[in-house]
Amino acid sequence: MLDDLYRELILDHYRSPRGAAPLERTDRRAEGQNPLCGDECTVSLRLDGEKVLQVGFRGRGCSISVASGSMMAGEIEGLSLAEVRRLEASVKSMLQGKGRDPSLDLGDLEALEGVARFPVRVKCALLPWTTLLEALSRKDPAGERARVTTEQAGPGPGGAAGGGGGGI
Amino acid sequence: MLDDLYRELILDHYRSPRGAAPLERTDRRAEGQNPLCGDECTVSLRLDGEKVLQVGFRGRGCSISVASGSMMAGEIEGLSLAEVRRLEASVKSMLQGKGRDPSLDLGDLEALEGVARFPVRVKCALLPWTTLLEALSRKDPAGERARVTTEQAGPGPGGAAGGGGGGI
Amino acid sequence: MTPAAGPEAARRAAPPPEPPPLDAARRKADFPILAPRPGLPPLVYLDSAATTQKPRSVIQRIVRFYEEENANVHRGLHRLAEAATRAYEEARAAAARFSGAAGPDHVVFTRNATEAVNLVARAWGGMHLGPGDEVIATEMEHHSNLVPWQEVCRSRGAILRIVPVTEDGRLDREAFRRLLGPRTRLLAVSAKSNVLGTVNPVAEMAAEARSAGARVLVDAAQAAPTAAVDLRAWGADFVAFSGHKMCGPMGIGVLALSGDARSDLPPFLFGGEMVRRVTLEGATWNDPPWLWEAGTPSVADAAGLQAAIEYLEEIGAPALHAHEVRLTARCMEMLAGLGGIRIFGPRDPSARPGIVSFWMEDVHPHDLAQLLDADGVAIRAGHHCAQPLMARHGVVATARASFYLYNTDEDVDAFVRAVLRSREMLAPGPKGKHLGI
Amino acid sequence: MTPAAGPEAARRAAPPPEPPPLDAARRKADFPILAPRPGLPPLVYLDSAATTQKPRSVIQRIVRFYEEENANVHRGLHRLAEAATRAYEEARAAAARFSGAAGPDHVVFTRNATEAVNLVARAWGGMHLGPGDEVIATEMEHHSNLVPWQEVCRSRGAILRIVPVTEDGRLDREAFRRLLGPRTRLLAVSAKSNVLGTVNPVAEMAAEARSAGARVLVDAAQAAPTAAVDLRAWGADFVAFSGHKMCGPMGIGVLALSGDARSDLPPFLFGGEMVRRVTLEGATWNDPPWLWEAGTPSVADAAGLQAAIEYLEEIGAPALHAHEVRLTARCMEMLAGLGGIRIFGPRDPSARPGIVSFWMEDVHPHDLAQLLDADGVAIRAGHHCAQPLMARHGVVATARASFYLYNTDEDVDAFVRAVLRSREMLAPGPKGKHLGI
Ligand SMILES: Cc1ncc(COP(=O)(O)O)c(C=O)c1O
Ligand SMILES: Cc1ncc(COP(=O)(O)O)c(C=O)c1O
Ligand code: FES
Ligand code: FES
Repeated sequence: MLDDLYRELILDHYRSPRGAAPLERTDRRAEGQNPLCGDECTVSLRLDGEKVLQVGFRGRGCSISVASGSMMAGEIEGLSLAEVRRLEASVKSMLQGKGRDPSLDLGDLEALEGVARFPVRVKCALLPWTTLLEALSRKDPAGERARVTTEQAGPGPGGAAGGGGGGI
Repeated sequence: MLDDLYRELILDHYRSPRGAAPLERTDRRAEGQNPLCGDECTVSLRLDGEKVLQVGFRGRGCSISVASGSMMAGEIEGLSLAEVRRLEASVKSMLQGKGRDPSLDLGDLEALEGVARFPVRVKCALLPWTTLLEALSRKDPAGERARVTTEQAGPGPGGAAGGGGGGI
Repeated sequence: MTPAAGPEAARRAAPPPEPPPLDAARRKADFPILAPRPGLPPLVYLDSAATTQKPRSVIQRIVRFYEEENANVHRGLHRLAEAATRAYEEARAAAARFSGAAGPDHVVFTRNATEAVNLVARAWGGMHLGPGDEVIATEMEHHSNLVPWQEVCRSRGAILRIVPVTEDGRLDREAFRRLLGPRTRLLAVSAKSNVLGTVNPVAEMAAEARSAGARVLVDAAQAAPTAAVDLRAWGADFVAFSGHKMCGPMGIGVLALSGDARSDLPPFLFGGEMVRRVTLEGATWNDPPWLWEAGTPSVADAAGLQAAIEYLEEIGAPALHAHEVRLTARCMEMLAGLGGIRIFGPRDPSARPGIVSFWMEDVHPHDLAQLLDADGVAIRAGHHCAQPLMARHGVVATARASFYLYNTDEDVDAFVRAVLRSREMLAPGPKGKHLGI
Repeated sequence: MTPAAGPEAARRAAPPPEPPPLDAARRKADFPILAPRPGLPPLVYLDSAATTQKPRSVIQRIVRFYEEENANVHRGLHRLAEAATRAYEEARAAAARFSGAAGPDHVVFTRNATEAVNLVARAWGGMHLGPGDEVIATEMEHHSNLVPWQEVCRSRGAILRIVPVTEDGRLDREAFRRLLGPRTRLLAVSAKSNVLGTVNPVAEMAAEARSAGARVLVDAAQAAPTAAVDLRAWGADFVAFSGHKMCGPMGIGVLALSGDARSDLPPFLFGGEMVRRVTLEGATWNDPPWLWEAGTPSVADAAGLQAAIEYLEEIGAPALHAHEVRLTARCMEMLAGLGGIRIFGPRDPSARPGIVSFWMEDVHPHDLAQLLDADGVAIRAGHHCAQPLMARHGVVATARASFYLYNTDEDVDAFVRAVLRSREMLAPGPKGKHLGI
């Protein structure tokens, strides 16, 4: 069971995250926070019109959130913004255990499939993606910062992970 | 066990209470209430200086309170006020399970001894006596009414009968 | 003859088919405390309106929680914390289903019905009641659905108006309509009286209150025991009840919320679990419904409540209702046969199932309860936390027998026999006729 | 050499004799949930600071209540009502003895410590705090002893002042003294931190606060588990704790009161049981302590709490303390040996018994908790409802192992082994030295 979560590929991304090098120039940028644990990440993008040229990801969080961001950085480089959005929707659906678009190749991201079985950790894996969406939605000039939380994106309350807190 | 409470003498006083006839003239009078059940009684006295000439008792309450009042009416007629006070102290002590003055003859009141084993009912038996004390403490002209409750006189909180309410 | 009045209409208007009768003797065996005890008379427990007994499945659910799942809930990353969280949130889902709420996130766990009402009075009332606003309650409310409104009205400068009770123990609907007005903010009404047994027309009253722009709180403490709670069907905003009156444990209650109520109810108590971010300067709140649950909840009791809900659902509301009506009819008839007894509330047993409050000449309710106890019959005597209703009927106390799913015809008979014996003891001689029981 | 410095003085200053050591392996057998389970690794439960496990005697006490004594309390005239009332009031007497209150009527039962603090903040604060008045809390408080004060200060126009925490996790006593002033109305301080384990000098602080004219509330949620609660010795006015953290059930907490506090604490929640006379216009209140307990209480849980108190009293505070210090010392030493680990709080184990919060390089606390769980080791990761304290130490979360009377040396060893394995998994390669365990 735990092996579903800590797959070798996830650990590998955690130990040596992609996208960690600072970008020379940033067209979009957002910071995100997982309100349940307080962990944070930053997503920066270099765009060429409608295409993602380069991705910067820095996470201060658990292995799942860092690996998810690292995989994201690896997979979305070179994609069009529309493709990025489709990928995001598919990853989110997979993480929430609702299945995913079979026509899309998720690459390394497939390794995150097992997270769905750990409701408490789903928001960890979503954090970079919510932050990415926020960065994209910004029409602001380069370098403008936005702050989001995974609040809007997590599984609804009432699941086994329901409730807030963060330890007693 | 229950026979300790409902002794034949108690039932007899309940069925035909003494002191029930209205007094021609009243020197002292008080109304009392048991706050736990809302029951009430009235004690009226005719005095001759320091001596109780005649007692009126009317109770709207349970058998124990009515019997206690009826016995009281029977026992205190003819006593001096000091004797009445000694009797009251002894009855109260007996009802609270603290023993009683062995030199005092309680007459019919002895039948109330078993009440001590029913903490919820102790205030019933005390009601007429608290009201009597209140009537005596009044220096007012004849017919003046005083209202008291058994509040000050009952067993302290924390016993098995603790708490208030009166049913749920 | 209108077209609708043919056999077709008759069929449509026919009452629903009788549910299979509840086998109370078999149910009794589910309740360890009701088992025969050597050396004592069998327990005839007729005080279920105060608190019900607990079936084995509820007791065992609590044990299983402490023996297999115990941990603190929320965010725990170990197996027990997950199990405890699951138990707690599954109980919430069961409570939502049971109460007709839109979903688990419309259910708040409280200690009891009293706390649920206080939550609304304090949190909702503190925000939505102002000087001159009006709250409507009724003369038959339990103190727990009256005093909180007195207090919040006093502190907010609002006005509490009271629907009177008729001679036969029903709410005066005409008077209620006259009380409704543009300043009415909330109607607080019980679904069923704990003294009279009267089942109130809460759906109709709620509709009238809502069209006057008011919110509606239903005290369902006495309706929950027969699984007769339905926030949606009632059109209520707040529904409060207690686990311990419906086969569940003490220490757990429910406040179910409508969607509207859920979105404008501020926090109640403050502390762990109900916050999101806390700094030394201030805090932000967690999502509903956790926002209204400060501190470690009573998870074992919530799990026990779920077991109780499942127990009641298995029997079903129609069977529970029919059983209570039957016992009530039997009891009322037999008491009437004794003579010298005044029974409070509606005369039709089906309008007041399960509860018989009465006053007997010559035998004070407290004496009656004590004498009955010696015969193994447990009833309640007192004001039943409804002093205004007592005053309305000119008494300070009544004796109350209440019947539940584990009570049998024999229990009713034993009760009436014991009542008769008590009267013979306290007021001997022929009074009314003896029943051949 | 002063006269007092002879051998005589040395003898007087000697520490009290060591209590007989606590036999944790034997105690473990009292806890059904800790029994070996076929097919699963033995449970190493190190999350007792969140909630403790329950000994058989506590679980059985709850069962016995529901199987033999269940009824609603107060004024019932039947046998079960008497038994339930007795159980409830005996539990109150046990809680009074355990907390050092003057008597049973100085003890209020609440749902948990959080509700107890809210009761004081709402009821006492609502009456005694005004604009410009000051409340002092500390940077290490649990949200439950911080947010209620933020809220009442906000609503009353009072000012909340905070005692800072030093680098080694203690309260800054000098800063506290500077905060005390003529407007100080209340000090709210925990007897022991749930994150650092730090035992605070509450008696000394209470004395200083009282001489400034302030009342003192002690959050004893983490002190109660080792029977280290003493309202009288502390000189406190209010002491709050939870049953579930001290071997007792969830759903029951205690607020112990000084005589002074008891006499000027207004009502909190309103409803049944807490009133004396109710009319449609208003109500009068019951005597303390019932006046603060509205609605049907959690009698079974109160009885369970009494069983927990008796269980802890049998072991005794000195043995509980010594055992926790020993396990804490062992754990701190072994973790230090691993390298790359930052332990928060005082360095002296006897100043912070039972709790070890830490941060390990390369392994996020949430990952650590999840990985440890796979080895059957239950710890907690998160902010522990103490976000200001996290911020003070520059982290958003820590991993926390907490030890209790059923934990053995082997549990500590299993924990450290699992920590090591987690690090090897997430950050392989030689890091610090391996322990030979
Ligand atoms: C120091 C401290 N205070 C207060 C609390 C709150 O306790 P409860 O959640 O039982 O109300 C806790 C437990 O989480 C605690 O550790
Ligand atoms: C109609 C009604 N409302 C409210 C209550 C209060 O319930 P609890 O004491 O469980 O809070 C009761 C029970 O006594 C009741 O019968
Ligand atoms: S625990 Fe914070 S993002 Fe995973
Ligand atoms: S019950 Fe009211 S005086 Fe006895």
